[in-house]
Amino acid sequence: MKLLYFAWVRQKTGTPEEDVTLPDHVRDVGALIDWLKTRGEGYEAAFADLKVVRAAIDQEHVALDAPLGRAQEVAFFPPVTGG
Amino acid sequence: MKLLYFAWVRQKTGTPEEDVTLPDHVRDVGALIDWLKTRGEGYEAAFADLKVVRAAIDQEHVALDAPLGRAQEVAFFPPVTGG
Amino acid sequence: MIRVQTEDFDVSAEIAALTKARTDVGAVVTFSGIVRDVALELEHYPGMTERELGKIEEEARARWALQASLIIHRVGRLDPGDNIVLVVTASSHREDAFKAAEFLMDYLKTRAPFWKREGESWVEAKASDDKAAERWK
Amino acid sequence: MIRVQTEDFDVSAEIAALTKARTDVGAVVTFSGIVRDVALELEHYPGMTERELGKIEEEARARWALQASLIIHRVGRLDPGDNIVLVVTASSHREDAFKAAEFLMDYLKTRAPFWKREGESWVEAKASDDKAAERWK
Repeated sequence: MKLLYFAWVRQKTGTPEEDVTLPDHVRDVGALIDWLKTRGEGYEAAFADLKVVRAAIDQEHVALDAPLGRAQEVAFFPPVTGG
Repeated sequence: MKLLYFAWVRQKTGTPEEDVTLPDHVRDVGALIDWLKTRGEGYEAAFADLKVVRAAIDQEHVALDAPLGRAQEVAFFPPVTGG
Repeated sequence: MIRVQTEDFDVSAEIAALTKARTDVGAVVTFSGIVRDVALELEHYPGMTERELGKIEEEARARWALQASLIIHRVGRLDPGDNIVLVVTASSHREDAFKAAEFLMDYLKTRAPFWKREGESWVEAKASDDKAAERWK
Repeated sequence: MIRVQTEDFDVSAEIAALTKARTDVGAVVTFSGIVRDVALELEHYPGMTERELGKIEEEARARWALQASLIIHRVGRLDPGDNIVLVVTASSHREDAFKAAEFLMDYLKTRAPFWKREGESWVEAKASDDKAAERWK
């Protein structure tokens, strides 16, 4: 699965994107976040306050409890500030 | 007093503007209209349907019963259609 | 600013003139009115037009936080596709710019002394324009 | 139409392109968002940005009678006074053009994946933008 990070989430994880193979028990976005937080301080910092983290699965906005299903690409980012 | 006419009111009266000396009893816009209607068919046609006639005194919109006061310039025209 | 003119206008140039050398404008809204299928002749009441447009603009600036505003209305003969009217509002915030531009157009449509003629027939005023203007009361 | 680009845009040219050779457009509304006091760096999510903007535009065209519409959003470094975003809506009627432009901006602000950075600090999302978007539900 491809993971993408934007804005300060990207700065905190230290990478714009990566390919990961998930453990079987990781079936929704929340579980994915919990798993990512075990991978180091950067991830812990990025996901410390989930009120300001948004997610997209295959380029569609989703809630943080959305099932991953057959997701190919999951992205994490702060609330958007364009316009 | 200077009278001005615009759009189809102008076409019906047959003149864009004229100077008139009003009889003493003409003290409001309504009386002015009644007096103008005595001045010929064109005026009668222009003021036949007062629902579609608007007036301005000294370049300010007024109702058809507004007093003339010391008006220098009175204008008659259809509802506006700019923009 | 108010202008009544026969010449066309350029939206970009007008925006640039209004926002030049300022860094407090975050939002610019423009409205352009364009002649549709039939050529028009636009008549107006010189003097009163400028007064009314000036009052309408003043009212908009009292109601919303605008850094700049502009109304241009053309008169004379206009062909299909030609610009008729331009309203520009500049603000720090988009809501003020949007609301003020709508207000300016609604008031202009119902208060500014312009009349449109298509060939031999005068365009009739629309009840929908009166209704649109009512909502600002 | 949707464009994400580093280059600037010209409002007049975009209006002309949208309304060219048509005589059914009577009303064009534009919104330009402009950088205020501090330079910005704009990051986005390529692919998702275009999808979201496309969906927002499609939604606007389902809700209002538009003859044409356009969203341009710039990315990269932008200085004070620079254009950030342009929305253009063209309709036979001014109310549709105004409402659709407001809607496009409100949805773009809350759904399109762009992020602004001022120097080292990321701009925070505003509750007022969420509230503005809520009213279209």
